[in-house]
Amino acid sequence: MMILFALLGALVIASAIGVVALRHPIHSALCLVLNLVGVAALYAMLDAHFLSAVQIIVYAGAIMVLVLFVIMLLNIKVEQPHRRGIILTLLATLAGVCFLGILAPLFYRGLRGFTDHSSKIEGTVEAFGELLFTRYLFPFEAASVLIMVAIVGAVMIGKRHQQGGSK
Amino acid sequence: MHSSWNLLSWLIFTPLIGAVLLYLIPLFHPSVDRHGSKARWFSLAVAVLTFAISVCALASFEVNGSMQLVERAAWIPSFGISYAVGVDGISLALILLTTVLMPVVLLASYSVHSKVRAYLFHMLLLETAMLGTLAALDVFLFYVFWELMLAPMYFIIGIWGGTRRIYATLKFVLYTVFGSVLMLAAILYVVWAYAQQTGEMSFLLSDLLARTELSFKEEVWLFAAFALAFGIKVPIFPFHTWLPDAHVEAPTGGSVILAGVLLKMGIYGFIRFGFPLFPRGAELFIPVLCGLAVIGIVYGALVAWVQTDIKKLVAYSSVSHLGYCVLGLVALNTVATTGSVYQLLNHGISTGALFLLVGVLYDRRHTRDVAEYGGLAAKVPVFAFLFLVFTLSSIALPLTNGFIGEFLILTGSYVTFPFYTTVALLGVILGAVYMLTLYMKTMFGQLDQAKNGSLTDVSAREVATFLPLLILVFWMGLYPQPILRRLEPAVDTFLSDVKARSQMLEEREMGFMAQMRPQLIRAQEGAVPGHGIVQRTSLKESNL
Amino acid sequence: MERTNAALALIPLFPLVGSVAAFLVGRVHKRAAGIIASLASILAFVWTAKLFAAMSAETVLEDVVFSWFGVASLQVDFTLRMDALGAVMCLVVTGIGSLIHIYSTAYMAEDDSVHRFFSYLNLFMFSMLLLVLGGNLLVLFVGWEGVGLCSYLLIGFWFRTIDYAAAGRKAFVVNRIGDAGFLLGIFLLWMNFGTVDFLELEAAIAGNMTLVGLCTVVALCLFIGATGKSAQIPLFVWLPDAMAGPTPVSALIHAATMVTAGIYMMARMDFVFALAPFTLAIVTIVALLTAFVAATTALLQNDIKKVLAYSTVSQLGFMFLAASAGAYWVAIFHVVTHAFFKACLFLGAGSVIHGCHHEQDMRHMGGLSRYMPITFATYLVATLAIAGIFPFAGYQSKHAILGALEHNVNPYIAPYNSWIVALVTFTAFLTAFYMTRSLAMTFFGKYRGHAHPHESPAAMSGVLVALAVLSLFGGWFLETRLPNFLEHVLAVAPGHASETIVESLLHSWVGIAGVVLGLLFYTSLAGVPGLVFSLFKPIGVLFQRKWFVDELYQAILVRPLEGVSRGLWKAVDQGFIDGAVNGSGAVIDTSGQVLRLTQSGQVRHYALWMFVATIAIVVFFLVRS
Amino acid sequence: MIPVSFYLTLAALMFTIGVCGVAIRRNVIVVFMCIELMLNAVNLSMVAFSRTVGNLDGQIGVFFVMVVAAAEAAIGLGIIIALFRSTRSLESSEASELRR
Repeated sequence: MMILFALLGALVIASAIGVVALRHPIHSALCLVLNLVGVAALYAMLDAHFLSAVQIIVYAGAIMVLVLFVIMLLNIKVEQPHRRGIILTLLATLAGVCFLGILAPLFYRGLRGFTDHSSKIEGTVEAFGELLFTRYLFPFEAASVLIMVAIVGAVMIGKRHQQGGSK
Repeated sequence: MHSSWNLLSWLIFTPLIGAVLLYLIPLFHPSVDRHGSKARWFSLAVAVLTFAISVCALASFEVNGSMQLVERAAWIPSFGISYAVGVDGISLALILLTTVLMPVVLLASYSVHSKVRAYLFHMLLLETAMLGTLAALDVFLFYVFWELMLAPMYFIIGIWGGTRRIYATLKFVLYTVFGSVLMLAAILYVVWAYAQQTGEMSFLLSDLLARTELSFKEEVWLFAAFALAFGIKVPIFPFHTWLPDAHVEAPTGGSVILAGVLLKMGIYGFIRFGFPLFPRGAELFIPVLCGLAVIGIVYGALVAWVQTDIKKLVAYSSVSHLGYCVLGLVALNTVATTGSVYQLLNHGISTGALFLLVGVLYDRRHTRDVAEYGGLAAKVPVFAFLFLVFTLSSIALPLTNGFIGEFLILTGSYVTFPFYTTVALLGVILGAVYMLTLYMKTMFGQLDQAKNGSLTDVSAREVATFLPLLILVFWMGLYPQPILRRLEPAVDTFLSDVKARSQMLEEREMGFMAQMRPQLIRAQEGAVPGHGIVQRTSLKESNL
Repeated sequence: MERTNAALALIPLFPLVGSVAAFLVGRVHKRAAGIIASLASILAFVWTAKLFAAMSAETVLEDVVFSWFGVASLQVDFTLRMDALGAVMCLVVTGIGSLIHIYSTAYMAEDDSVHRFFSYLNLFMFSMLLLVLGGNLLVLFVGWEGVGLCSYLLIGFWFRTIDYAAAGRKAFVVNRIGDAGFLLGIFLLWMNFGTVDFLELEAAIAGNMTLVGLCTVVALCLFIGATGKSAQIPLFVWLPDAMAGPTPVSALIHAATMVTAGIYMMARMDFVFALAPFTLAIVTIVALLTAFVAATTALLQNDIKKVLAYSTVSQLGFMFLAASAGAYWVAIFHVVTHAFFKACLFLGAGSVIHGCHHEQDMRHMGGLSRYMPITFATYLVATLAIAGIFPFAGYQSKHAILGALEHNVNPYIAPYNSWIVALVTFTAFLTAFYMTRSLAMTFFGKYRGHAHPHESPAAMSGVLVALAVLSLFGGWFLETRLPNFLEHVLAVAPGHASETIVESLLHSWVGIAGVVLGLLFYTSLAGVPGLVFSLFKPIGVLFQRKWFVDELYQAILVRPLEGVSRGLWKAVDQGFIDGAVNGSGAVIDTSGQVLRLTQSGQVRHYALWMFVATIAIVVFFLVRS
Repeated sequence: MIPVSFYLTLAALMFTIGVCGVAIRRNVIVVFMCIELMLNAVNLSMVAFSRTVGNLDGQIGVFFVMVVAAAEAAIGLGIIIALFRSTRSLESSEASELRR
């Protein structure tokens, strides 16, 4: 188990760094796909089977395809390094390290008291569905409205621009 | 008339309804109403209707010093905020001034050519705000209307103003907001104190007056905050510099409303809120206010004398005239304070009319430079006559309205402040200097500017705008009694309220201290020597 | 005293209605304006005369027109009241006023805006009548300011010349300075007695010796008002400039009626002045100085109207001298006789100006007695009257003034009575001299102008004759009747013994000397004046340039004040206050500009800042816990 | 059994990398992808917590985050395309209209 986790963790971190570090957006995107798949596997390890599947289908499948499609559509070039970018990189890295440094004692102190109920829950479709359509019915419906609005919005953005472009 | 008719609410909100209708009725859309003439007639009708309602209010008003036509409804009950309106003689007089000036201003709006509908909308909105401010009996409601006055004026100056309108409008708004934010803080403090002492919240003025106990020190600070807000609005001497800029840049109608009504709100605020809420704080500031008022009178007059821009001159003359009002107010006796309120009406009429006259000239020649005019009396005699009448009203010639106000103020305040009043008499002299200099330079002499040769005299519509003001000038100068009769009881109530609350606070504070720490009384008396004496003497004199 | 109700309001009402009617009708029918205005004035005169005929010396007619305004204890009714004093003034105002109206119909016939002229003139009558009929200080003040306004309007009647308009403004402003003092007096009286009604004030004050201190101050304030309206030092500067107005205006307003308002007011408030010997002493000195300075200035003026103007100032000084000596009836007597002969002189001057086609400089006149005999004759009579020669009207009044001054009992003044009388006598001599000079320069010798002088129309010469008759017999007629009539209102000193004609002629030696000397200097010994002038050049220039008073005021008052105003505006208003306002704005703006540098407009920078801030917040809470 | 803090540490690392990416990268699409990284990090921690607490609420939360992420993707990519059409570039530094 631990070995699997270590492998997956390494994959996730490495691909995440890849997303940030690689110059070409296509490469970044591919790294992100790897990362998402890794996370999906971690979900599975945490008994969240349904989420794991959704992660693969929706994220790695649908969203990333969309991203890749856009990248190719726009034919984006490699990002040129920028002089002020180096300072910014250092600054951001520094901030990140600080952040982790602060989180570390928190994890250490705060999470010792947690008891693990790992065996009690199963993230199956059945359990998930029951919760979604009972307790979380309203947020669920609201989410569907949100998605609809998003679709309409996306269409509007595209459409309006076509008009503007034709002028 | 019964108060269940909600007369005051109708009065306040009729202009607002009119303003909204301007946008709702498609007839007034610019595509249909190309020159905005329908919108103009409509809003004029609304203003006249408002005037009619205010006349109804006058008719149902009984001559005594109490609040009448009172309406009250809970607004935000959880904070004790209510919608409470009512009028006494003072606010009724100012309301009538507002409703009289508004049709005049709308008639004069023909000089506005762009975005007519929006202009009229802002004017009507402004009227609602002004009427609301004058009728509000709830401090929160007052504050809301007080700030609401700012927004339409901001747009009126900022959109239809002159070349430096952005600077002027920013200056106007920032100055005013600076003061009123402090006032808001003071209001909240008072309500907080009230809540501490009574265990419930209320913004109702009568509650605050009856039951809020404040220490002397608190009163001083709170009055200072109120005084700053009102003093900027008046404007009292060092806070006046927004006025010339705002007046110069504002369109004619804006100037008239600004001078005619908005400037009155400062004095009104002092009378309705500042003095009654914090009588002892006010007492401490009276010498300061009085000194500043006298400085303002002389200073405004002197500076007005050397102006070359007609509007600026009239604006500085406002500073001088409002100085008289402050002087009369702080004299705190019936004669002077009644005169002060009366002078507010006079100033609204005569200065408003002067701005209208400048507007008439500006419409024709597009300049306000005195040097561009001269010898106009030969070319435009009717205009010259009107200008003369309002000039005389402005310099308080007997049998015009200005005299009654100025005489009452000076007579009354002479009793309280002989020295200051004597200095203020300089303003009487200087007033004649600058106004007659202006009149001479524009109306008399040779008609030497070629462009003035084609000037046309006032049109029938313009005469119609001046006619009500002209009648008022003479009526209020010849037979002021109907107005004074209604003002006096209200002023008496104001004075006795101030006196009573001052005594109440004094006793409570002393009583409280005597209970808690007897030795403190001596320390307190030692710390503020003279304070008690000043109060006792000046209150005695206020019996006049 | 018996108080009777009477329709007094009608008296001022006629000219008020006339004013409006003359303006409206006159716009269409030029000639009608004059007729309407004259009619209104005559009607007022007739109505006054009718009331006057029915009243005795003790009657007080009263008319409370309406209650004007009132707050708390300040209740003011629009009260008109006519007692003996008021009646005399009223008769003078309406009588002389009517004559001048009639004169004006001819004099102003060619003017374009004659309707405006007559409207103003009637408005003046209205105000003046309010002034003399006012039953309390405020109604008087209404008239007081009203006549000031009309004076302003009429001086600037020919407003196309900016100098004339400026003269009007000067008159109004200088009057306002006096009015401020007057107002102060009213405040003091109201504050102490709670009323502004003359009768009530008199009842409260008269003879109350505890009020001396207050009365001294009040009287001083009132006198400041009087110096403005009646052109005394230091406020006399406006009157000579006021000659810019049409000549009938100068005759009516600036000689016969308005300028005597100060005297009238003093007489009306005699109960206050009676308790203020110190103030009266000041009045004496001021009046004496004014009489002398104005007389010396009149010596060397070349404008015929300027001579008369300074002469008026000087004569007003005489009146104040009489009043300050407590001889109010004498002051009023001189007011009346002065109204006769000075109106005659001004109208005569107007006739000359009219005849010489608007020439006012006496150096371009001369020998006019041949061209305009009636004008000459009336001018001669009036000159003899003002010179104080028996039996002309000026003799009796001047003689009475000197008598009053000799017997002045004012403790501050009494020791110097003889000096004062001497100076007044000398001034009277100067008066006779300069008036004879103007007479000689205008009517004697050869004509030096280029126009074709002609006698004036009948309306003008008729009025001149009427006034000349009054100047001839007025003094003699009133000498005993006036004190008898006024004795219930004003303190009247026991009448002096009547004198024989010879004595009277001997007493007019001053005037005779002046006239003779003037005639000699300006007819046969024509070189002498120039010689004298060159001998005493500095003094001569001083006199000629009007003692440099205008220049002085300009230099020490007007210019510095204007400079200060400009300084206040630029330095305090725009510099200091707006500097502070805009400065605080600029501080905020600058700090905004500095802080703006942190706003790159780039999302990733903002994201980084957000991240850093998050860390900071977390650290904050960690450190706190 | 793997302790929950391991997952959390992993999530924190991922999140930090995402933040740094947002700050460092100028390409809007990459920035967008970094945001997805951050979302995933949070999701991961929520799933881990869900197991610790012993009920499914955390997972439901993750589900909704995914829904929102999908919506965000649709809109975000639409905006990116619109941006590209107006500026012909995907540099985030080009889109600094707010500053003016």
